[in-house]
Amino acid sequence: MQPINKVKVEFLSKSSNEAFARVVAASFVAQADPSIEVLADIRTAVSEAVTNSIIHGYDEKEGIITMACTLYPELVEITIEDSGKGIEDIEKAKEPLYTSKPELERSGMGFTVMETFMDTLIIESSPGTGTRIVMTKQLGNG
Amino acid sequence: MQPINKVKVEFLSKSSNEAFARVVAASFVAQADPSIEVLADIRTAVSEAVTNSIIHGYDEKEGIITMACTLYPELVEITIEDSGKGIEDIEKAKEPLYTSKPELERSGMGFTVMETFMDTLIIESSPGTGTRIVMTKQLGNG
Amino acid sequence: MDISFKRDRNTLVVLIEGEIDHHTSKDARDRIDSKFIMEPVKNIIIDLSKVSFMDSSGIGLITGRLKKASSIGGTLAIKKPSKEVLRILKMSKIDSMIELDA
Amino acid sequence: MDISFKRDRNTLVVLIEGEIDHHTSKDARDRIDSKFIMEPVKNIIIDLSKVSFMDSSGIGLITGRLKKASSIGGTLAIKKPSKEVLRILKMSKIDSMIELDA
Ligand SMILES: Nc1ncnc2c1ncn2[C@@H]1O[C@H](COP(=O)(O)OP(=O)(O)O)[C@@H](O)[C@H]1O
Ligand SMILES: Nc1ncnc2c1ncn2[C@@H]1O[C@H](COP(=O)(O)OP(=O)(O)O)[C@@H](O)[C@H]1O
Repeated sequence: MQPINKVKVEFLSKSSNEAFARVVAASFVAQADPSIEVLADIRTAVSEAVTNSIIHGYDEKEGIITMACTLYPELVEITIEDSGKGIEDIEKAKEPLYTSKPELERSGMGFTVMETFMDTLIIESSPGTGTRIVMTKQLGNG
Repeated sequence: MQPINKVKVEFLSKSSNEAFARVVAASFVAQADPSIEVLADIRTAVSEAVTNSIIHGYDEKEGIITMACTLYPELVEITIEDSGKGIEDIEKAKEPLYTSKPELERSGMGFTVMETFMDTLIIESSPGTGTRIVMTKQLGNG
Repeated sequence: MDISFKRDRNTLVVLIEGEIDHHTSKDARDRIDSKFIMEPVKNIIIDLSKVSFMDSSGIGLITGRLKKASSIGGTLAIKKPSKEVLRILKMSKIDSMIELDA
Repeated sequence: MDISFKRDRNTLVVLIEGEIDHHTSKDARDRIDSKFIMEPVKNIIIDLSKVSFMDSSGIGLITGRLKKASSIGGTLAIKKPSKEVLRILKMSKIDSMIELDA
């Protein structure tokens, strides 16, 4: 399938960029005129993935996060990538309520939210290399 | 001067991305809490530069446009770049009312708007290589 | 961007809502021009009161419609531009060619 | 994000306005906790009616305040979450631990 439009954004792993990333993804997808619910789901999933790169990937130190959004006629694919510390055990990380940072009041629900709010979720990660999240969402207006 | 935050965005030279680029720049700069007037000026200047890359740089064919925004304590620097056909005579291009595309109802006011709305404007271009616009704006809240 | 039309005798009144940039002005141009041909009018009034953003593409849009109206002996006027839109209009000296009711 | 406080007898009522994410929840946590220590209260009510966005950071924020209140024998309740916020809250089963007035 040929993409209709695509964008790639690189930004610093600063927590103020969490809101920025949500705005970027939502205003990109808004071109396809999706429902408000679909846009809200995408904003939330993007927020979770970007926050994870900042807190877990880079341990709140400086790094670069890349977000790519590709729009197809009925679907958007969003990739969020860091070159941070990576995930040892992806299955465990995906479990609801599991968090490696309870001291930061993390709830361990980030991956559960991404899985619930998006249609597909792929986690690619290896310790020392970084993490790449690929999510897709049907836009339901095809 | 150390930047406070920075972002780089790559997107296709589609006219629907003109509005997208404005939103991205404005929501990035909004972190610094500038006045509404400053934000409006930035939105307009970004729109002019991105439109030029689409219409003139790539002759409305497919290409990649890169926008980088760097935030300093009192200033934002915005760079918009294409690998399109480039500008032969930069001085002439900057003249108010000069346009190479009157048939598209271009007004020839793009560079004049950028110069008026931003504090500094640098145009780097060479035929066959592409064009790079660097603009800065004081945020007036330092 | 949304466009709606009203006719007032021999004047076409065009209300533009939303953002005017290169992307939206192509559509605006086509819609205004076909209305201008279809209706028994010679003048155009463009109401900009609902325009939230306009870059220099708007100048081209307005100048282009001014030419259409002039070519059949009509006039073009602008109604209620916001302060920012007025700033762009004045930059191009368009305000010396058309009536500008701010 | 903005936070404002009211005291209703021994309950601290917290009104949060805007977006709750990791960035804003650090600030919210600090401000709620210092108010909770300063005021003669043991219960917390968090009014979410003005929250336009919340991700899972909000779950951590709420669970953390629940622990503070519980530790001195108090309770925590949530008031008026939007449909979307409620969806996130339910996901974490937090609604089985606290009173949720939707
Ligand atoms: N980008 C990442 N880099 C490194 N580790 C990650 C990343 N994303 C998630 N993790 C790991 O997966 C765990 C679960 O993530 P998540 O479900 O989002 O919960 P939370 O963010 O609340 O901890 C995290 O606690 C962390 O150990
Ligand atoms: N990115 C670009 N690539 C190639 N040529 C450009 C570019 N930007 C501007 N130009 C040239 O400079 C001229 C003046 O630009 P501008 O002042 O923005 O007016 P307009 O866009 O209305 O033509 C254009 O007509 C074009 O010939």
